[in-house]
Order: sequence, then C-alpha cells, then structure tokens
Amino acid sequence: MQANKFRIIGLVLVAGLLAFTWLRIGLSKSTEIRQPIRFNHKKHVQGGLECSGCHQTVKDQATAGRPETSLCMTCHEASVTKNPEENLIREYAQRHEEIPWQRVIKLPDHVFFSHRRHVSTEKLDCTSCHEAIGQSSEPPSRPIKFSMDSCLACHQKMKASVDCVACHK
Amino acid sequence: MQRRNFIKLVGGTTAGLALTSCATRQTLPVKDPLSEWRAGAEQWIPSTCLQCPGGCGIQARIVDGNVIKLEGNPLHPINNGRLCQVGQAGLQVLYHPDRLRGPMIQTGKKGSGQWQRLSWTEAIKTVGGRLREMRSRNASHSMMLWDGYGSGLMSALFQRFAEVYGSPNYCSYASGDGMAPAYYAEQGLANPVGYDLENANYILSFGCDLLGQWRSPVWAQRVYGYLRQERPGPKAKLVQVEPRLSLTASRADEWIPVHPGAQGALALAIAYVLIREDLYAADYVSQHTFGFDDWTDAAGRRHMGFKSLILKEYRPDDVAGITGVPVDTIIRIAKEFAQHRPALAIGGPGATMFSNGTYTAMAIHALNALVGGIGAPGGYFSQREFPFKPFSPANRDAIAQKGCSMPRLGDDESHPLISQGRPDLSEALLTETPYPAEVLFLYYANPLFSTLQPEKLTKAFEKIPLVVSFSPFMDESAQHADIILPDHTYLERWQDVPAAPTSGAIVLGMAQPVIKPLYDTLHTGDALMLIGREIGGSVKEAFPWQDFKSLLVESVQGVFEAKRGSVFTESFEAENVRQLAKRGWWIPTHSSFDDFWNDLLKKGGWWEPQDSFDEWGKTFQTPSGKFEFYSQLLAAKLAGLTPTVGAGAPGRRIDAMKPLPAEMGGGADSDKMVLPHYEAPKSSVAKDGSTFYLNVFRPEVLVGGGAAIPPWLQEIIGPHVFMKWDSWVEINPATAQKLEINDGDWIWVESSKGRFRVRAKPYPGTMPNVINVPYGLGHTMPGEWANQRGVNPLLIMEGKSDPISGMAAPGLTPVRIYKA
Amino acid sequence: MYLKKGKAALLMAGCVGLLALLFLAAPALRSQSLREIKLGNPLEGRKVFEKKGCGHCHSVWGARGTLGPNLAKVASGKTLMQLTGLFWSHSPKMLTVMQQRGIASPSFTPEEMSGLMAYLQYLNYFDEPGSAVEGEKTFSQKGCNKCHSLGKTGGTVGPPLNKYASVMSPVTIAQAMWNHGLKMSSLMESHNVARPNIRNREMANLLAYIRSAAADMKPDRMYMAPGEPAKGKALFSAKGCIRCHSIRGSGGKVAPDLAKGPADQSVTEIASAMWNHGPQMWEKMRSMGIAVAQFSGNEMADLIAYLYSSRRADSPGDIAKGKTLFTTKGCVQCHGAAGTIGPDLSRSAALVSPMHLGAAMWNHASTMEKIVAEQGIAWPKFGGDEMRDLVQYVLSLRKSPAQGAQ
Amino acid sequence: MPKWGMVIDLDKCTGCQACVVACKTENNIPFSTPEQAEMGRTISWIEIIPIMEGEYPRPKLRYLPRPCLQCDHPPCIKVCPVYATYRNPEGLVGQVYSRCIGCRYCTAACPYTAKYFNWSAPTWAKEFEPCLNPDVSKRPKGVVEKCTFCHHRLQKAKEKVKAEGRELKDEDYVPACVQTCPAGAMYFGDLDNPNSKVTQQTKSPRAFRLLEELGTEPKVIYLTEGEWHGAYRK
Repeated sequence: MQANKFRIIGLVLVAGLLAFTWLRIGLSKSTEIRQPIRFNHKKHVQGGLECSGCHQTVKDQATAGRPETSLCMTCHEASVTKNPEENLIREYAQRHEEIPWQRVIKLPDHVFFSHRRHVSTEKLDCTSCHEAIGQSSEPPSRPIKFSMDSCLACHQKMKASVDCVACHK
Repeated sequence: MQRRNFIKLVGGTTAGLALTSCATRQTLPVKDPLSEWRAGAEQWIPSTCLQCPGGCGIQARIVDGNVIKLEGNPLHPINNGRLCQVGQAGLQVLYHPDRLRGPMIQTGKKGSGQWQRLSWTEAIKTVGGRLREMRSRNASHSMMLWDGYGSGLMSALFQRFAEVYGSPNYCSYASGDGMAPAYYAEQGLANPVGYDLENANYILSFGCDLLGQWRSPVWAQRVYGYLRQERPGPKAKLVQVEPRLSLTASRADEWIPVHPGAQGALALAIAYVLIREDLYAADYVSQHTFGFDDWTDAAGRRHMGFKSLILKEYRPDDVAGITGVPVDTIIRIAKEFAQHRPALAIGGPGATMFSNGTYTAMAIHALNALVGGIGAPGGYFSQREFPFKPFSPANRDAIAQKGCSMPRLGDDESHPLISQGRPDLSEALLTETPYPAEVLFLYYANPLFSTLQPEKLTKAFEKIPLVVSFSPFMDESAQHADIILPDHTYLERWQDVPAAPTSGAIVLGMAQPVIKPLYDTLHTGDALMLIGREIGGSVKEAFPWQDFKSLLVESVQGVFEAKRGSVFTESFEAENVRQLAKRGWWIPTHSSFDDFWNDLLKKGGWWEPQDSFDEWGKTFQTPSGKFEFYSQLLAAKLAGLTPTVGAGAPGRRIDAMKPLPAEMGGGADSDKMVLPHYEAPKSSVAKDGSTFYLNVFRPEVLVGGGAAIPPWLQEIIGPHVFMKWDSWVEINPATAQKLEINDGDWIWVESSKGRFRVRAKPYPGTMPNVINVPYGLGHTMPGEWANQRGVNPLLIMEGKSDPISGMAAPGLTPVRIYKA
Repeated sequence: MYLKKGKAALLMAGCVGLLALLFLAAPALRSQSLREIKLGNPLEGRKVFEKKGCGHCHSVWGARGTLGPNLAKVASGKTLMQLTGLFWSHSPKMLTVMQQRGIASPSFTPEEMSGLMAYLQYLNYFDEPGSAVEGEKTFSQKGCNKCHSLGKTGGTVGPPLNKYASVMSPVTIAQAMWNHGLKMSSLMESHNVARPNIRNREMANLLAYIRSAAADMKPDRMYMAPGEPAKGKALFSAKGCIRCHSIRGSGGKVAPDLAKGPADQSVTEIASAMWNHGPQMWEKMRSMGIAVAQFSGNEMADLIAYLYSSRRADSPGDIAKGKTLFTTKGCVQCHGAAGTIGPDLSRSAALVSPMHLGAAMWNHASTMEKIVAEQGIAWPKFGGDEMRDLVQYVLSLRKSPAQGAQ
Repeated sequence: MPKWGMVIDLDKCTGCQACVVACKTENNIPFSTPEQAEMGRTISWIEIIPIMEGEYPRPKLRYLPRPCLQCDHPPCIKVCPVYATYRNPEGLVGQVYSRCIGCRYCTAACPYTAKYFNWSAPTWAKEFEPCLNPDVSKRPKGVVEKCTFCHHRLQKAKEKVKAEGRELKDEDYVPACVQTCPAGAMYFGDLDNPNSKVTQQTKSPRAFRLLEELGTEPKVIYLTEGEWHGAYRK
C-alpha cells in the first residue's frame, strides 16, 4: 500500500520534470517555416478541390502525402491566376525538381499516426484535426503542434483505443 | 524493507530525470524538415538477392523512395518468402558508407591510395583506348577477364567480350563446392548437379556445409525444416563428416569428426562395407556403371575394377587409423547409409580443399552410384540449361581469331582437370607464363584477399600495366587496381539470376532496380558494352544492344518462346505445371512477350520444376554412357588425348597432359590413377613444435561473402563462442586445459609462413589435433567496419594445389600455438 | 457467398439474377437443346479451380488438398451431366466441411462452372507418365529396335530416335508415327516385321524409354499444348475424317462413329488406337481415293481433344424417367405445382445448358440445404444419368419465354 | 480479443540468425561497436543463445532463439516505477520509451534477459539513415527497449483488414523474425483461437516454456528437439 504511494509520488515528480523539459524545448526550438511557394489552401478548396486531390495517399497510407510537381502541373501547366507565385511551380517543373514543401506538422519520433485509419476506416473529416487549414490563404509560418491530450480526448470520446502502444511506436 | 525500496525508487528516479532531459533533446532534434520528410508513399518491388549464388527472390519495401526492408518473395520456388541473415543485411550493402561514388583512377603507383575521380566518358576512353592499342599490335590475348560471379548473362557477355576482342583468358571463378571434378570425371558433366534432398532418407555429408555455406542456404534450411518436422513418414537422418562441429554438424543428427583431408578414405571404407556385405544396389551398378568389376579393354589389357581396389585397400580396420573414425562407427554408418535408401552422399569444401580433393570428391560421389542414387528420386538430378535466346553470332576478325587461339594464361599442363578446377593464378601472372598479362578486369573477384599467395599476386598486379576493377567497394584488389569502374549494387541494377542448382528445378530470378542508383555508378554490362564500342571495329559490332537491360529483354525472349516452365506462381499452380509437364504437356499462359515480361517482373522470375529423373543419356555424358568408376575421361586426359565427349567450359583448350608426378600414384598407365582412391593430402612444411593442423572455415553469417561486411553481420559472427566483430581460434577444451589456455586468452598461431594473434575459444566441437579459425575477416581495406577486424588465416597457410584439378588447396597447414 | 448471410437476401438476389438471366437468355432458350453443349474452356476452368480455392481441399493427381477426393479419379469417364450430378449430390457434405473450416463457399457463373467442369473432364485427357523400364521391354518386344536406333544401338532402317529425346508428350510420337505410318508399314512388310499394335500405356512407356535412353538432349524439352476441341472439330472436317467417320451420327457412315469409343481413353490411347487401325483405314482410303491426312504442330492434340470431349457429351435425357425422378427424389414437394417453397423450375433461366444448371444449383445449394433440413427432406442425390433425365423433364415443363419473363 | 503468441520449433531451427538480422532491420536497432560489444552492450531484441552440452567427441550444440517472451505475468512490469512497461489487453508487453527513465530495474527483473538498455545514443552512419523504418521509433540514450512482437505490424494489419472489411487472420500479422525464418521454425498467431497453427502446436508433447517454474507464463512456446527438455543457461 505504502509502496504504491511512494510510486505515485515518484511518478508525479517525474511527470513534472518531464513537462518542464518538454515545455522548455518547445518554447526554445520552435522555428519559422517558409514554404517554397505561398500556397493558398482557401483558393484551392473554394475551387472545388478535395483535400485528397493533392494529399493523395491520405486515404490509404499512414502519411497524407504531398503533391508532386507533376500533380500541380496538371492544373498549372498554363496560367490559372495572375499570381506571380504560380510561375514558381512551372520553374520547378522545368528544372525537373520536386517542390521542397516544408513540413508544418511534425509528430515526435515515438508517435505512430495513420491517416488511413482516421480518414478511411473511421471516416473522420479532415477538419476534425486540421481545423481551419482549408480556410487559410497563407501557409502557416510556425509548426503546428498536436498535444497528446487532444488525441486522448478524442480517443476517449470516440471509445477508440487508449493503449499506449497503439499510438506509440 | 519499504524504506529501502523508497530509496531505490528515488535514486532510480533522479538518475532517470537527468537522463530524460537529454533523451528528450535527442528525440526531438530540429533538423531540416525535408530530410525527415516521409511522404509515406509505400510500395513493394520484387527483385532477386545477389548476396550469394542461391538466388532467392526478394521484395523490397520502399517508403518515399528509400529502401526500408527486404523480405523474401513468397512466390519464389527457392526461398518461398524466406530470407537469410545475409539477405536481410542487404540494405547495409546498398547504403554502405564505403561505397565508391564514381569511377576513379589511381594517380600514384598501385596501392598508393592516390585516387582521383574521373568521368565515365574519360574512364571508358582510357580503358577502351588501351585495349584498342593492344589489338593494333596483336596483343589482344594478353587481356584477362576474371569473373567471380560466373553465371547468367553477365558471364555470357564477358565471354563474348573475350571472344570478339580476341583473348582466351576469360576465367570464371564462381564459387563451387569442390565436387565439380568428380561430376566431370565420373559423369562427364560440366555443370553442377542438383540434389533431391526432399526425398532422401539419409544424407551423408562430407564437409558440405549444407545449412551454412552451401549453394543456397535458404533452400537447404527450408528442406531441413521440412525433413525434420513436416515430411510425412520417418525423419531423414543427416550425418556430417568433418573435422569441426560446424553449424551443419551441430544441427545434424550425428557429427563424425575426421582428420582433415581423410574424408576420401572414409568414403572408400564405407564403400568397402557396402561391397563386402553385399549392401550396394547391384542392379543399378550392373546397368548404369562402368569399371566396377575388373574388365578387359579393346586392346585386350586387363584393368582393375573399383571393387577389387576397394576390397584390397580400404578395410575399415586400416582406414580407422587414417581417418580417426572408429571401425564400428564406419561399419554402422555404412550399414545405415545402405539401408535407408534413398541415401545421398554429398561433398563440400570441408572435404575437398586438400591436395587430394579430386580423388576425395570421386570417392564420395562413388557412394551415390553404389546406392543407385544418381538419376533416381532422393538422389542426384542432372541440371538443365536455361532456354535463353542465344546472342546473334559475332563476327570475329582476324585479330580476334588469332588472339583466341593463343594458350591460356596459367594453363599448367600438369593439371588434367584444370577446366573443372579454379587454379590459383598468382604464379602464372607473376612469372608471365606463357606471356605477360597487360590488362586485367576484375568482376566480383577479390583475389588479393582470397589467394593463398598475396605477396606473389600483389607483385604480379604491379607488373600488369592496367588493372581494372568493377567493384562497388574499395576491396583489397581494387586498391591495387589502376582504374575502378564501380558497378551498381544489386538493388540498383538489372540482372538475370539463375539460381544455383538445388532441387533439379531451374529457376531464373529477375533482379530489377528497386531504387535509382545512389551514386555515379554504372552497370558493368553497360560499361563493358561502352568499352567494346570505344574499341571499335568488329568488337563494336558485337554489342548491338543499347544497354544491358535490352540484352536481358532479348535473351529472355528465348524463355518465353521455349514454351516451357512457368512464371512464378502460387504453389498449387506450380504443382499443376509440374504434373502436366510430367505427362508431356504445357499450357500457354501469356498471350505476348510483353505480357510475359511484365508478369515476370511482377512475380519475380520464371522456373521449370524438375519432372523426370531417369534420363540416362543426359545424366551420364561419359564415353560409356554410364557412371564411370573407372574414369575414361580422366584416363584420356592423363594419356594425352583430347576427350570427345563433354568437354569443359567453352573456350577451354585442353592440351596433351604430362604424366602426373609419381607422388600422385605413379605413371599414367596405372589404373588406380583414374579410380576413386585415397592419397594422403600434401602438407606444408611443419615448423618445430607444430602439433596442430589449421582448419579454416567460413562463418555462416558471411555466406557468399561480398566485399563489404555489413556491421549487422559483424556483430553476430560467432554466436556459439559469443564472438562479435573479431576472429577467434577454436581449441579442443582438453587440449586448451593442457596448454593452460583459457577462454579469451590472446594466443599466437604460427606456421612456417607467418603468425597471427587471435583470441582463444575452447570449443568442444574441435578435434584435439586441429584448431579452427574463421575465414572472411581481417580485411585491409579502408572503411570503418571491415578494416583490420580480425585476421585472415590464409596469410599463414602455404599454397598447395590439387595436381589433378589445379585447385588451390589450403587444407593442411601445420601450426603451433602459444600464448601472446 | 458466405453461408451465414441472410436467407432472404439470398433469395432476393437469386430472383433478380434469375429474372435477368432469363431475360437475356430468352431467345437462346427456344433453339437450344441440352444436347448441344457449348464446350467450356478447360484452361479457363483451371484458373477457376485455383481462384475459387477448390485446391484447398481437393487434390488433382495427388497434389495439394487432402480433404476432398482426388478429382482426376472422380472425373474419370464422366459426362458433364454426370459430373454436375455428382457435384450436386455432394454439395451438403462439402458445405458442412467448408463451414467447419471457415472457408467461404464460392459461387460460380455459368461460364466458370462450364470451364471448371471442362477442366475436371480434361484431367483424364492427360496420361499418367510412362515407365522407362516397361518401355524398354515394349521397345524390343514390338521389334522397334530392329529398325530404329536409340542411344548407341539399334537398327538403321528407320530414322534414329535420339532426336526424340527432347519430346515430352507421347502424342508427338503418335503424330510422327501416324504421318509416317504408310511408309513404315511397307518397310515393315519388306523387313518381315510384324506390325505391332500399341495398347493402353505402351505409347507413354515407349516415350519414357526413348527419353531415358537417348543421348542427344538439345533442345532440352519440347512440350505439347493441350488440344482445343473447337480447333479439333474444324480439323475433323478439314482433314477429311468426316467423310468416313461420324460424331454422334453426323458425318460419314463408312467408318465407326468416333464418339462411341470408350469414355475413359486418354489422349495417347486414342492416338494408339489410330495407329492400330492404320492399315484398315488406309486400305479404305485408297479405295475411296482419299489421301492420308498429315498432322503437324498441335493438330493431332486438337483433333483428339475433340474426340475426347465428344465421347463425354451427354445423350438426350429420358423425359419419362425424369418425371419419375422429380417425384421420387422429392423435388416435387417444394418445386412442384403444389409446392410453394421453391421457385417454379420450369421458369428457371438456368435451363440453358447443364452448366447453367450446375452453376445455379451450386449457388443455391446452401440456401436449399437449410430449407431441406427444416422440411426434414433427405438431400436428393443424382447418380448415373439421373441428372440428365431430370433436366430433360424440367426442360419439357418449360413455358414459353414470354410467359417466363413475366 | 486475440492473444498473440509465438511457437519456436527447436528441432527445425538451424541457428542461422536470420531472425536476428531481420529484427534489427525492421526495428531500427543500432549496431554496436566492437568496444561496446566487448562490454556486452550489443542490443539484439531476438538473440540466438547457444547451449553447449557434452564433451568431444560427442558434443551437442543447441541454439535457442530468444525474443521477448511477452509473459502473461511479466516480472519486468512489476518493478517499473513509472509505468513505462505494461501488459496491454492483447497480452503484449509494451515499452513506452518516452516514459522510461532508464532505471534498469526491468532489465534486472527479466529472467530471460530480454530487455536492453541504451548505453549510448543510437548512431548510424549518415548513409544508413534512409533505410530506417518510419514505423518504428529511434530509441534515445538512456531508455530500455525490447522486442515488441513487431507491434507496429499489428497496427498496420488491423488498419488493413478494417479497410478491407474483414476479420484479422493469422497471416495478416507476422513479426519480421517469423516471416524470414528460413527453416520455417517459427510460428505466430492467436493463442486464443483453437484453430490457429500456434494453438495446435502448443498441444504438441514437445511443447515447453522457458523457466516455467517462475510462473511468468510466457507466450513464446518452444518445441523441443528430440527428447530434449531445455535447461536454460547462458
């Protein structure tokens, strides 16, 4: 009985320090992200594109996937808008280069997340997690963070697994 | 009690806290996000493993353009979805940091390590220019191609290159088990044979490391598992005869330790029991063998038969002393062998790497004839050929024809079966017999590491004006090359992979790139064609293909058109193909070649299952059309005649043979010379106080043994003695105790030629008069993981060779050991 | 189709399917009688066999599944209707085993069923591999060695047989013998060799011996592609066979009806029979001024495939017997005029061919089995030609297509 | 809920170590340096343990592949002060690296020495980084790790069968070691399913568990070779 109490005290101590460390790193290391092209999600969504139109592996793989230059070129082969940013796409295509999209959401290495599971089998809407990205006209300049709390809250609500190894790899 | 727990807990916790903070920093590094980017696009691409000659099918898991994992291809008939340790470690070959980034030229003298990168155009120009110049002065014959891969279209391409360029010096050094001379002498076969292990009831292995270093370890292990627990009916027995308790011996039902080099004598003593006690297959022997009983030739001369020789000379009582195997064991094994047919006797380097290798191999193989196992279920299959479409005939100009008619480099006329052996060419290259080599190409060959005479060969290399290596790694031989034209690794290139003979089926795996080449490397086939084009003239015309891939596609058309076999399929379908083939039928499966080719790449290859046994005409290509105890082919060669049947590898010129030295059994007219018999193996000069023979073995994890040893394999190298990353010497525990050598002591192993320092490991699987040292470590090539790790035991072994096959025989080196 | 799926859903699906089929097949119904069986493609059937997982339980030539019987044996000498009857009779047992093993029971389209049955029927087309030891005996007993050399010995009158070492199918030998038959016969006469009759497995044994004893092995192996009955039928006319022989009554009346031969003969045995009757035939042909047809490539295999399959075709059923069966087997209880449980069989779209029927019956077997069990009726089994007769009877009940479609 | 278990047939095992390397490539296990190896710090989630019996000339060398035995009563979880290791509902013993404080109580408590401590940060040559498996984390210095039965494969398999709308079958989820085993000596599946191959195998008279007397109830079951009943020593 008593041993258990000590264990809990120990646990609290650890948790506290852990939280502190986490916070410290989180605050000091968040860096600005600049995308190679100032991509306008809103325009694309308004134009009638589905999220999976560009994030092509979202339904059947773990990662949603980023559009390859060739995919962008299917629409942007010729000018669609007057936006000078659009020319950048064609420049990449001409150089046979992939557009170096920068990652804005980076899960820690010990987390396993699968889009397929959430989108395909559980039929979650993209906005359940990615809220307003479809409404943004500028790419986010800071990394987007997800907290385990938000994952857990939803998992508990939806009666999904809260087993550690189901998400921690 | 509780208090102590508490302190422990707190102590543990605080220590943990310190760690956690730095650990967290580790897991959340802030790097360039792109380098961490994984689009997650995942796919599986089938290909074929080229880590050893086994030719297993693989499938590579690709995530976002990177190869993440290799697994076995479940449809592949050799490995059925399984893969061995070396195959699994293939990723560490592809991504090895020591891979060469592009063509290089040595600016200093050979071995100086002064390398400079050059472009492929320059490299091809340099090599091709030199070759063209040689042709202009009729010196084309002095080009040598050293092919360490030795099968499939790459070898065919090398042979074509030599042929149209005008050189007789194409040497195939593909790994073998030392049994080839026996298959030739007794069966007249130039190609290796397959074993029907699945149906055998008794497997008597003479130094054949079936589970470790045999042609196809995965297949052998699958069959082992099958024979142990899956096959209906009685379990098969596996008996391993060799000086060391190898992996195979440890997994066998019985290990019979035998003096190094004495396996042949044991085989003959077993034959004695079979004959004496009338346990042999008399019907088979009378129908399908030649030279068993005494006989009279056309000229009226009496000849000794195998039976007389055996009954005269190989009584188990006499042989027990030679082999160290007790008489009752010999008799028991012989009886078991005869009474559990189908029984198979198989041989391997553990028995044949001695100066008496050919006769040992012949003695072992003779047992198969005695139990009627050759061409019968549970025995030996003759291997069929792949129905590749042959290359269009090449137009050879006068230079080529003249060059090809020259004698081969190092064709030492005293070795009658040299075309079945793999002679050590150090001597010939150094002494420039019969002429100097001017250009040497090395393809998956690292002779400076594997030779018994590294000093000689290094000197010989220095004499050769241009040494070109195709190695993707800076191995010992590449270090002494002038130009390196690095090949892709097998995961980046196209290749046909004919699997080494196993169950009699012929299996053609397709290797295709699973990833774009990481570096500025080039397929050696492409490089060779470019060189050919650079030379110009009729050589250029001989390479009409755009690249190796188009050559591959063209050749595989033959497979499609042969209307045989099938693209890899599920096992039921494969059984269907086999059952139909047995009855003489074949069902077309693909409407066009394109359809066939695409399916071939998707499934991983093509195969034709074994469907019949008793094709005697094919099984015995000897003058008598039978299994020859009395080898007429060997006799013909000894007598200086050119045999008319079953000549050796293409392009081999067989000259009149001088009679063998008297030490090998007397003059050429002796019958014994062409019968399987026992010769004492030649030993090196013993240094004072030498009380041990040095036995060299290859650790299982170094199967095939590419130039780069993946660190994953280095750290599991000797599990039975808990050794990682280093060599060791196995000593009989009782002997070690006598010498006061403890586990892990550093000791010197010294022969007349030199010595090395290595850790001692008392190991009960060692004979008292033998010490075992692994081969494959002790590289001296740059790089973090292989360089100077462990020792190369070959360095202190003295070069002997088998006088019949010319094969290098490192077998019997006396050494002494003492504490360092 | 899973066993556990709702009965209602099944019936619904079945009704819709039946109506659709009936609608599509309506014009065909009028003209098609059961005698004219559209031959299934055995090669496609082989794929069906694999795809539907038959091999999980059944073995063919002793390979693969051990749960069910060896189908090569079962199918030996059976007509398509007999096979269909067998399939039907065993379905409850099969379904039970499948259920126990958690194997989903497959459903078949008529084309698949037709292919599958053709495949099963085809299994006995291929001979068992021959025995070289027996072949060697035959070779000397029949005096082949007097004229032909093999390996390094033998006569010199005929061509050496070593070149046949790469041949894998006995039919190739049979074809060569047929083509040279006339010449061979006269040579035999002049050399006083009795013309041998070749029976049973002798041809296969001879080939096994030739392969075993020959020394020349290049090219390595040459196989024959299984014949296609449709091609064989064309050849039967093109080569002039039809001028003397008939198949099921249609064709020449000079020589025997070839569909009436023993139904368990394999392809090589049929080929041997051709050889054996050679002299008789040639005599007749000479008198009629017909040249002896030569076969090349796969032609003999095609022709024999045609003969083979025609021997296994069903003859017309006996309506009276069928009517009796309909009552005695209890069909009438559910499907009869008073029956309300099963559908009216006379309206069944499956009455197009035995294969349509077979497919439909198999697909509904699981549903029917439950009903039959509930009703306490024994599962009706159809042996011999009972299935054929029953079908003929049901066919006779058939209403006009227009009525059926309603 | 399935209960995942493994059967290893020692009569078929050849000691080739294919499982060892397959595990290392699948699970991003860093290789040691010779110096670390000398100190016994090589990490090997599945290890081939040699057992030498007898003397020359009749020695018997046996090999015992030892993954984490995924005990039903794991001693390791009882001693963990931070709940970093626990038994999940499917019987797998999980190890949560971000919780682990590296106290190594569990490594000491495991009677099978299946748990490994990261004495140093994992280092790969930069060239090797692309072949790391994105489904498995890289463990930092100072945490304990062990065999997970390739748990990430289970996650993916579950996802796959759900997408295909069917039940999980034994062959959907197989750890890397079992998949590669050349001799086919390893079996994997649901011990709660009476028809699974593993359950059938556990009924064999050759079946035994390592150190059964400790009551750990491991879910890795061995089949003896011949009449041998394994005494475990290292």
